[in-house]
Amino acid sequence: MLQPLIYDHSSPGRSGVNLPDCDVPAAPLPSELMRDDLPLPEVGEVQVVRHFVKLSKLNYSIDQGLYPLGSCTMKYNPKLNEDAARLPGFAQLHPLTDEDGCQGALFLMHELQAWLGEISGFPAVSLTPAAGAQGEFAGILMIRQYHLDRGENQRDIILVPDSAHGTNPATVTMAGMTVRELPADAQGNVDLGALRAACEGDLRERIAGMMITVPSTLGLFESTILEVIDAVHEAGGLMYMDGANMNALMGVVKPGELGFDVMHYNLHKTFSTPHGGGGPGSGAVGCNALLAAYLPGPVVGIVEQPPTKSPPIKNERDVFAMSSYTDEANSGQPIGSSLQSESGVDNEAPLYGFLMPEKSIGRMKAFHGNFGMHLRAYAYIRVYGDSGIRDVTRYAVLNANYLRARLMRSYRLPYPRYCGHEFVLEGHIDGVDEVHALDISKRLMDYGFHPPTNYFPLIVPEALLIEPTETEVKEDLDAFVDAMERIAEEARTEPETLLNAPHTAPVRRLDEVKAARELVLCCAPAKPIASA
Amino acid sequence: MLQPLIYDHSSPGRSGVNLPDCDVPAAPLPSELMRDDLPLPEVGEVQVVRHFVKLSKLNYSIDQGLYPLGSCTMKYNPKLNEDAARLPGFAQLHPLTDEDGCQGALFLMHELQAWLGEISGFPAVSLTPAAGAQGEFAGILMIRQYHLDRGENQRDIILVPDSAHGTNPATVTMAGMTVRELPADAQGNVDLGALRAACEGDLRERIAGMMITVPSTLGLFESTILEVIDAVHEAGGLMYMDGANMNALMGVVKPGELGFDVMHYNLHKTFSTPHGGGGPGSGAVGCNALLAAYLPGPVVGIVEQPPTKSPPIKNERDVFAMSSYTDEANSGQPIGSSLQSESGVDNEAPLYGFLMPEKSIGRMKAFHGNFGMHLRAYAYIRVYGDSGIRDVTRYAVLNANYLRARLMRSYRLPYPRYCGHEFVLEGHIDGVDEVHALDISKRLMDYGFHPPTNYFPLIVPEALLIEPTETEVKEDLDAFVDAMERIAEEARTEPETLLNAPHTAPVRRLDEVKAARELVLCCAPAKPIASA
Amino acid sequence: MSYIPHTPAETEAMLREIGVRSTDQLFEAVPVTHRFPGLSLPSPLSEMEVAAEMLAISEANDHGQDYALFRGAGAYHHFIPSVVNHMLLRGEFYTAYTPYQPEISQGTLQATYEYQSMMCALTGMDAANASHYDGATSLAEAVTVALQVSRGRRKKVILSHAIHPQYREVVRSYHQGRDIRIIGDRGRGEVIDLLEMLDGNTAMLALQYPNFFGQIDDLTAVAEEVHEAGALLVIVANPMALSLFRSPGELGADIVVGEAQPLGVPLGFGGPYLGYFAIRQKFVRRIAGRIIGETLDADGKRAFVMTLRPREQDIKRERASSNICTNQGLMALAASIYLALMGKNGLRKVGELNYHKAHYAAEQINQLPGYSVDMSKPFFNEFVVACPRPVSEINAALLEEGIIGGYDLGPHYFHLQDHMLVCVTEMNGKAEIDRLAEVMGGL
Amino acid sequence: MSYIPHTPAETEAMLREIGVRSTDQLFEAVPVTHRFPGLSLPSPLSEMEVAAEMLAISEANDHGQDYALFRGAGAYHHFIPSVVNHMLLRGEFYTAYTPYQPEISQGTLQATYEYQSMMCALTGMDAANASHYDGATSLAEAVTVALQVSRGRRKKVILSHAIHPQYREVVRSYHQGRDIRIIGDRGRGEVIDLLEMLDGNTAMLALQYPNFFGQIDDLTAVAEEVHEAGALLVIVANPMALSLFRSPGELGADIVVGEAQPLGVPLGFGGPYLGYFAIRQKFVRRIAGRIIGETLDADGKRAFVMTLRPREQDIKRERASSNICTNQGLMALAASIYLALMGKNGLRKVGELNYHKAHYAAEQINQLPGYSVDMSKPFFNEFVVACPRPVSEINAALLEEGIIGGYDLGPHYFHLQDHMLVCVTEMNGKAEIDRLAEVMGGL
Ligand SMILES: Cc1ncc(COP(=O)(O)O)c(C=O)c1O
Ligand SMILES: Cc1ncc(COP(=O)(O)O)c(C=O)c1O
Repeated sequence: MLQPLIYDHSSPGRSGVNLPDCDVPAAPLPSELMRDDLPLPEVGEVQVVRHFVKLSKLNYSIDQGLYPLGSCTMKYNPKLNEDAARLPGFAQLHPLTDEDGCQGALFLMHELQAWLGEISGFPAVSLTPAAGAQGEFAGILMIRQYHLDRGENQRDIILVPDSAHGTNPATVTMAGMTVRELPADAQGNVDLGALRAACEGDLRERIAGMMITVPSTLGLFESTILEVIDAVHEAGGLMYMDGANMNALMGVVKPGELGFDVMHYNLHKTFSTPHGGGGPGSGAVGCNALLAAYLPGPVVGIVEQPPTKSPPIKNERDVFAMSSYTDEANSGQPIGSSLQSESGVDNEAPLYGFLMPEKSIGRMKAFHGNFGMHLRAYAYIRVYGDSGIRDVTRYAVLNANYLRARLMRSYRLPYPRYCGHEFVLEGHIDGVDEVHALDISKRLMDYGFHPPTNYFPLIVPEALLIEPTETEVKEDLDAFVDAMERIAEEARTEPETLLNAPHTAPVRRLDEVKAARELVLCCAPAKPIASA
Repeated sequence: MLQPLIYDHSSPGRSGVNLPDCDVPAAPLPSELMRDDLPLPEVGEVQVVRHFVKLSKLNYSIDQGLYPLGSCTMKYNPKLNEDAARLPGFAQLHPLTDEDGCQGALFLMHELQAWLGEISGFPAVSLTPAAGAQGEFAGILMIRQYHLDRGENQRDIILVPDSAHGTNPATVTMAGMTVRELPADAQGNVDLGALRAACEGDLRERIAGMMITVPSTLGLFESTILEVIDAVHEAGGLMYMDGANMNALMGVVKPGELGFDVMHYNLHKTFSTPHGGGGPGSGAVGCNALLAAYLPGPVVGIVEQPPTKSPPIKNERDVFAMSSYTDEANSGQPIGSSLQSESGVDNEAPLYGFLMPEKSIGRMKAFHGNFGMHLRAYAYIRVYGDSGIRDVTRYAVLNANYLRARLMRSYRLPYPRYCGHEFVLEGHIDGVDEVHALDISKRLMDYGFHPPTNYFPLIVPEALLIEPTETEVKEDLDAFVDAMERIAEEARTEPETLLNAPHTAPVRRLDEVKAARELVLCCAPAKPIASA
Repeated sequence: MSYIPHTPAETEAMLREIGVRSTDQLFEAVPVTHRFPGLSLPSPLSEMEVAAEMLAISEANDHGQDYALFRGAGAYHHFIPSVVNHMLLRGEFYTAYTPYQPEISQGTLQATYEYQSMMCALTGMDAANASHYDGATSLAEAVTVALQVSRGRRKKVILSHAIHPQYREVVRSYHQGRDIRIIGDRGRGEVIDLLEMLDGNTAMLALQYPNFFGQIDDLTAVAEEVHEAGALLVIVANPMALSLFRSPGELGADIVVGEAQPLGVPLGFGGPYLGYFAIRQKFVRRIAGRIIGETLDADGKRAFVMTLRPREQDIKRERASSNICTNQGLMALAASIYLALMGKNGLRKVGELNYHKAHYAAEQINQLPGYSVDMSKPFFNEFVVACPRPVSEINAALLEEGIIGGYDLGPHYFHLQDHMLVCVTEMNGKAEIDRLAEVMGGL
Repeated sequence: MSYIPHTPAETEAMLREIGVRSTDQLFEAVPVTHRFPGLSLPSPLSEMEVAAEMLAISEANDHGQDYALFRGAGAYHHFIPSVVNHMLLRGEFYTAYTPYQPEISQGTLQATYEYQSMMCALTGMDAANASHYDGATSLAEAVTVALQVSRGRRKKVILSHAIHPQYREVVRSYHQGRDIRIIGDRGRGEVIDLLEMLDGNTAMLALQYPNFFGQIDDLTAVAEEVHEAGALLVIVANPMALSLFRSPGELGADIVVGEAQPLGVPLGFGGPYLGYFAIRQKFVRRIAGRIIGETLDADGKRAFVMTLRPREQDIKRERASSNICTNQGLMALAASIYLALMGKNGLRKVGELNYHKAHYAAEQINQLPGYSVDMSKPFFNEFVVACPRPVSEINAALLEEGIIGGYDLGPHYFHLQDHMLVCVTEMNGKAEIDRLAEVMGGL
């Protein structure tokens, strides 16, 4: 059944909420400035509830099943975190509250900075970027500014593997720099020869750095990663790591220790904050001492040590020494009720404050990042703790390899190696050329599964990028394998079933050309009278 | 697809929750008292979430559409009330908190008592009964005790119309009394002749009272209600009103003013508390001065007047004068923040406490009723207030009469009168004897509606009892009429479609005989080893 | 108009269809003398005002988020995993009615069936119903079953004084209209004394497990003696304690009832709670209230349905043994989710935390001068403390320190003046317990 | 293991299937020198401990449930109807990914399409995208569009100083790698001064509406002048103010951006918020970020899909104008629900409450000796107060009384030392406002 638009439920005079009467004298409204029409719908509360409940039922979601969308890390979103985010002390906290009045929030951000730093081997972290792409942007701007400050204005090239996510090259352009693509070799690694050629050739002086995803978007650990890093450093460039795939690294290797200079995290992937049907995300950036002063701001630091503590640790307000994060006495200690005392803050706690790194590339957004995601990531790390964080990676990689081992029997596996947290298959059945990865994906819907990522990375034909995550149980993985095997069989025996799939989803395949040609982006009743 | 049982997701060693380590020394466990097996399932958190999310999708609910279940008042359940119920000050309040520590809750109950009393014209209200049936039980026990106290031990008969809900006669039996059924007349009223015969005949001295639903379970206001009440009073009996249909009375007539002696309310019908898939409910009881002292306890009263108020109102601890509720200065005033001061309670507020009515029939359950429902009902009444409560009834009755007026064209309406908040149709299509009310009901599911109540009241053949409630919008009522008309048409043209309906529900019709014969009430893995 | 969606134009159109000029006309059957009375209620408030008022009222209570709670006595402060509430908040569950139409209620039906199954697992019984109002009414309904099993020939019901005082009150309220005798609980009778009272007129004997004082009585031989007398053994059990201790089924109980609030239902000032009721196979058709059974649909697919309906009031009317209709469905769902999450291992762990913490607390308090803890029997998460001064004074002092102390037994038990029933659960950290002892000791 | 469901037996079976003995083997490609480092993090905690810790941390903040808030400056404390959160809590919405697979994402797609429609309604524009990170980045993206519209030929961007200071900072951060000039906001230039700066090199001029000081500038003739110079007019608008005031579309804006947090998104310490972006039809193909369009499915049924995909980074890669990928989807849903509930009448009513209350507060404060309110222009729900002493002192005194006072303008505007930006919304009752004035006056 067609779900009506919210405007279809509108009837003049209805409203979905009662508002209080005005308890102060009315002030005259400036009539010349007032608008005449406000073409919003008029709908009752009950109808609004039903409208959105019914819409919700048209969605697939993690809460109902496996969501093996490669590169997206669709892991379970803990309900605990949702509750925490709705506590009035977080939800009703104004971003411009004076420092004294938001010590809880600042403490939390300070801890999270330290923990993310510890997980990645970076001494400095800024939580401000709103998503992965913004983290990338910040990181590349930092690299740019670093070279500028050293007078190396000519360094404008960022090397990017051809398997990279689209945000990588787009980021480079946004930063006013130039992309140079690098091919992959037969094992899915960056082609070392091509890299060296770039780093040692004419462009050597123009190399600003390289962006690389680890494990790569093929789900593979670059086995030559140290060589890659050396080559770029050698040329005077800096290394940016796209941390979208951090779910394959935690407790396994620290990018900072490998030699990376800067990276971003996707809290909405690795650290379980919900994807929300398209966001919000959170793209914290971590970096080494070379770049710490360039981080986007503000970051949280200790601006005053507790009077009782001796010897006093250096005041972060004076010297922006982010590396002091990881060795602070307070870091990583359960805070229990120590923050909660009559005055709101314990006398023994340090005073936290926002700081702007010395040579900061500036603010990436208003206020200080998607705090609602920070607190969820905090709760998530708190649950796993030192002994558990590595398990996340271990089981994510186990699940992926299990699927890989089982599915390589029915689908072509272009890179037959152990994979990280995800792997890519070719969505192609030999001898059935009309069936594409897209058809397999659509058919999976009929079996009750969300499809894998399609057609990414671009370098694998008919790519199906599969990432189960660690929160999936073996039974469900087995059921997914069964479905994939049956679909491979169907492709041979009844390809039309795939070509016309899905058959049981709320809608059939869509006419995307029509959408782009006709561009109906706003429903008619919402149009202001003039333009309608 | 078959939804597995929670035990089907079980795997040895899994658990859906992490628990803290023990922070005290372990005490030795008395091994001879310990159990060996605990056959509960072992399931991970993610799976539990998915299991219940998927189960939820098999349900129809108010949040997705019209639920015209007669006698059940399936109105919208405000989300506001759900939030209020989850406030820590309510959800984490121990029922045996000392009086001083629960003044907020007591205040709320005290107000609600007063408001329910005001709506029904009764000076005294007890909130303790857990549901309508328990309210009935309390009311009948009160009547019984009243007669006993007057030495009229022989009064053991309760008159009950044959249209009554099953709980009414069952209640009488539970109270150790005897049911005498009364027929309805052609207009759906109690047959006055039969009533008078009962009250004036041999049994006169045995008449303890009468239970009657107003409007009746046919949705009709007894036009002779005053005569009915007189006749019973005349015989020395008391009048009990089943208040399940209060949604047709609020602001229209007060049962207490009509002459009823005692009634129950269904907070889960009239006052919007959610039905929860079968409960919880709340069945407050209201009564007049004659019976106030017999109310089930505890009730909330003022046990100490504020020192600043003069002249001091009589202390409710001393004299159980419930009638003081409605004329208290504090009653019905917005409390704003007056209760919220440093000490938790304003100095000017009276002290509330639990009281046991003097001759109380006793406790109906542990503690003091389904407080979670009280607070929702409080919030509900607060939203409508003095000027709005009558609108609830007006629009409930408008909606019912609108459906009645439209549907009487395609279905037989046995009582062609204005109805109250609901009305009964015969679910029978002339000339198509094989189609029954049940078939029409099942077919409605295919049209996306919950069916009306079937086969109740018993006195109408093939009864379809339809109650839309006031929260339904005209478009949806019209869509329901369309569906009913199409079904009437289908009954004539393609009766099998109805006989085999539903076709689109999660399951087809069930084998109820098999269920009752084989009695599988517990799944095998849950059976203790001995009995398995 | 709050939750009423009608616009004036729609109302107009509907009135026209009905053929009346105003809704007033629809009420003509109501005696005109009493029609449309005034209502003295407060004025309507907007949503934001009501929300603020509810918050203010709620904060005028001393609750478990602000206070350390050491009070149980029938209502227990346990941890509830966040998943429980998230699932309960799905409108599909809480805005549905009783599953009379099984085809579109399989969610509620299956969840309730699973609840029944898990309550069987906990109690060691064969069948459980879909719920009663609470533990007290569940016991009262058990009395009815016992009386019926004897076909009304046995008229004596023996209750232990160590059953929750309010439960015993409710049993008396429920059966005041019946010609039976309820005995056993006026004195201080031990289990052995109660067994003495058994005779051919005894329909049942009821014990609480752990008893109201938190203790685990030795019930090994009880069932045999009760059955020998031809009576039923009813056990009122705290289901949380059943995570550790032998199941009533193993002990030979015929009916097990109790309050399942500890299984995922918040304190909520006493309700809604969850009365559970479990029984032996041979008595299953006597069970009151709703029961869900497994069956097949027309396609042969497994499905669930309310069964044994002919026992219920809507069909049997005055011959029904109980009038129960609406029960505590959503709370049964809560328990179902809670038990699914905790599972075999989790529940046992919670039980152990309760046990160890309560024993630690008992020891700390027992060492305080003037106080003594009754350690005469094993106990679970509650114990009785004899205090050197009135419980109310001690509790007042504790409250000052942010602690809600134990329950005063004096008003219920003449011999227990200045005795406090202290409850310790997994929610009480060691620091809290130490503070409790410190404040008590410092008085 | 927290959210990992594997049992040892399953892990074993899976390892066998893969053909390895332990998961360690799967990491052989990682340089052995750096493999498996130690992690110095706190120990794991159970759910109940984490919940308690989160509560403790949250309560170490001065928040709007405990304090009266008179602070805005880009983040507004508005009433959010309870329905909004109940819908957001549906896992179908918040645990879904970006709707790349439209057949099983129609819920998100349609809700976002409705959001776009309602933002068009509010702004008077033809198209809106599915969101940007926040108001500031939305403005930064508008600059990119304006530069592109001029095909890179115009290199000047004029910003009013009365645009939120942080928004201007973000525009500068975003465009630091580009060869453009951002001017206009260093001084105290009025709109008229900014118009003076227009020339053939100007890509755009941006104004805030109401401006950062809460005032409504007269923009009647602005669009014409901007367009005459061949530049675009970008308006940063508070969507709540658009409930009352002429839409930017009516005023001739080419792009309207801003922060839609006031529409149903909680304060949340600054994020996640909701950058909205609306534009004229003729520029629609230049819009960055996701956009939902209407189309038909294979059965001819209306359905929704992400459209204009070829603009996006995943297809256009280095030639994309923005790298945005994940946006603020769930917040757009919140705004969609909020606007659906408020509707035409409700939103206007909220706007009026804000207006009247702010004006009442302004009058009360203006009467206080030593204080004066800038009433030189009409204002919405914020106004500037010149204070007789440092704002920090006043705020400290207010905090003692449970009030979070206005925002200190001094650090951002040299000429506004001892000036406070006060915000009043429907959340501030008269008593609160009176108390604010009283405390301020009593200093
Ligand atoms: C490898 C990779 N890099 C970057 C991103 C961009 O992250 P975001 O969507 O948070 O901006 C993604 C997101 O899908 C990704 O998969
Ligand atoms: C007329 C009538 N009376 C009594 C009841 C019993 O109420 P409850 O289910 O709350 O016990 C009902 C419930 O459906 C009813 O419709």
